Amino acid sequence: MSVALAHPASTIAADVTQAVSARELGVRFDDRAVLQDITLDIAAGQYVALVGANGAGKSTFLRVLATLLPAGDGEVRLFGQDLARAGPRVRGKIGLIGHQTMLYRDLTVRENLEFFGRLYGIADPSGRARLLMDAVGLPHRADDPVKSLSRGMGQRVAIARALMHSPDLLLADEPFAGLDIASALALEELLGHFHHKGRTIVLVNHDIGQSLRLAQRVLVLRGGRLVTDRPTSQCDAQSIAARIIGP
Amino acid sequence: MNRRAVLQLAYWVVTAASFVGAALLVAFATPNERTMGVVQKIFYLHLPAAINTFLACGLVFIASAGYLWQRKTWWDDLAAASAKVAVLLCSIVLLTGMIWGRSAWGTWWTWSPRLTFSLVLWLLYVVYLMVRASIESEQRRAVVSAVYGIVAFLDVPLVYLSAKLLEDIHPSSITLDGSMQLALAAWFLPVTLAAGGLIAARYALNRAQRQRSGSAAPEPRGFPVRLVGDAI
Amino acid sequence: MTRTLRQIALLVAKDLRIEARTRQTLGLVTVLGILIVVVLGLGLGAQQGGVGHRATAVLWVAYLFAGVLCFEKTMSVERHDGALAGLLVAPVDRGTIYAAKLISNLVMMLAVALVVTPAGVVFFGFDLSAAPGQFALVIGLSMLGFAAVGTLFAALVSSSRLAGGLLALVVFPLTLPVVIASTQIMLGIFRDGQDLGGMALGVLGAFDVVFLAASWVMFEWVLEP
Amino acid sequence: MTPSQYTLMAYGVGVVLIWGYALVLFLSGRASRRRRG
Repeated sequence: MSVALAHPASTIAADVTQAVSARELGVRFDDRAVLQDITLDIAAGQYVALVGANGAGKSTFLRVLATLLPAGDGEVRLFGQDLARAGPRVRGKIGLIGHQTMLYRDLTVRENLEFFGRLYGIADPSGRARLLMDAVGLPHRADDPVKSLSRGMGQRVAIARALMHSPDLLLADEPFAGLDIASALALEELLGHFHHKGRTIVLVNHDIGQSLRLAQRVLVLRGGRLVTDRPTSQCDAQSIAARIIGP
Repeated sequence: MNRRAVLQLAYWVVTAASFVGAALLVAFATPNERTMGVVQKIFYLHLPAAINTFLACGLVFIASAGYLWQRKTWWDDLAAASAKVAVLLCSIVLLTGMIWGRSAWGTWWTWSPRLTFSLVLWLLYVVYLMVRASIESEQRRAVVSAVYGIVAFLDVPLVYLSAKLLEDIHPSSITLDGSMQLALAAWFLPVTLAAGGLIAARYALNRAQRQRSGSAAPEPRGFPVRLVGDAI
Repeated sequence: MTRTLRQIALLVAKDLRIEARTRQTLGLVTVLGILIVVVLGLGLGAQQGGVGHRATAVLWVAYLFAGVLCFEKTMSVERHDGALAGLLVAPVDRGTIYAAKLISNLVMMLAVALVVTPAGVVFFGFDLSAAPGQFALVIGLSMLGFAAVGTLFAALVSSSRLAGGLLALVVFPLTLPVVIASTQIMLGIFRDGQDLGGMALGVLGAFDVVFLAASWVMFEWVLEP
Repeated sequence: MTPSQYTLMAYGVGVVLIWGYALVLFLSGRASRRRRG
């Protein structure tokens, strides 16, 4: 499977500034603190896994990074740009995948990819769409409506969509949920390729073993606080699980 | 009886006293209007109720804008309280208007601009309450109600203008002499005090119920993006 | 500025292509419109004739219900599989999304009107030829105001169990000034043969301006993913 | 009904609605305090 995830013309080495830097980031829902003073830095090119129990604030944190949710207090910078001020401008550098494919089910795979390509204003959307359909292994389904695809294929098209504008940061919120083994492996491989191109990945995941295997660094959130931030080489599933449940 | 309860009691006693005073004043010390006769005396309740309805609708607007701006739940509770009292007062305006029309022109309903305006205003805020009742998730209900509260208030002048397009078959602008204006002022006080007191009481109840249920919006579990209004 | 226009065109094209692809909504809504005209026609005794001007109110009821269902559909398209989040992460500002949705809704309402209006003319013997230009102007202005409010609330009120019900419950009272003003104008033109009333047109124009501005601003705040 | 009866009816409606609602709020206030108290 020839893989050409990077936009041919873009530079491989993303600029050296931090991909993500948060300072005392906090988010409240109706006077209840969902995220509390999160301070961390993710260098460009790192593969980071974010784990934690349900309601620990994983998805909220990811949605703040995706500029879908304004940060309550504190500050968040992507590639040096403060989200509070430069939110829309920095969106061009973000790719997002989640549980759902975020595609238009009545449109075909090609129409979806080309629509998002044009929306991001990239050069030659149809060419890049063809390229990515090959990359995710679905050239034969190009003109079928997305609703006719299986869940696994849908996730692959979602990855293709997220990469149309060759983002520098890929945010993935439990993309493996509900996937069959074959599709999960294909997805792992795609994420790996993306990372090899020097891009940054923040993966929110339930499966601790898988997270430790895939990522270089693991963050544990509990009750909205960052309780662990360690390279995956220095920890094992049991210790991380203990951190998740907490004292 | 702690200090707050005493203050509350005093407030309501004063309100009741001013009610009685105003009623006596209108019943015995205010002359009947020459052309309309005794039924015109409904005006002394009708107008203050209308003005307070408008103030309550304005409060819903302010609280709604406040919620959208700060996303603090007490704004939402204030908006809900004001809306309930606005509907109550508007019901008084509507009913007294209809009773007046029944006595003066023999029919319970005419599509005159004033009555139509009160009816549409009443509908606007009754629907506000129904929207609140039909949304379970607290945070979603607050956002939808806030937007509705703002749009409804912006609608009020437009409703007034469009109602004026209806032909007014009973133009009746009456001039009030000295003692009539006194009666009007006399009734303005109790109605306003009652409106304020009811809003405060309803607000306190809303706060209490929110604390007891304590169900702050749960953190949205996981992406996918569950869209606006998922829990309606 | 041209980037925004390009994005609006892109979003509207996407909405209309999805609608063309599924087709059932427009068909359903149009048949509903005709059904309303027929039922009210029979109810109001249109067969005795001489009630041509009443068709305006009947057409209004058909447009409103058709409109609400269109708003519901164009927004539910975004809700499937979280498509709106894909949109919100893209460098597109929310005002552009609102404008595109508004135009898509107007186009769909117009499509319905093009079918339902002739039905009204035929069933009611409504003499539209008396002032077709003024009819189109008033209906156009009214639909714009109605769609402005409808598009805003369609984004807020998701298609859950109450479906169109809650949206209709919310939009109808708020747009009453439009209905009152436009029906009064229509009666003036088609029953009394007067010319277009300035005051009434003013109310329609004011409504459109106020609610396009208010919806545009609030859409920005409330369209959380 | 005579005009003065209508006038009394109008004032009756006003007083009943305002003071009725005040009573309702007072009672439910007390009930919730007792539940919480």
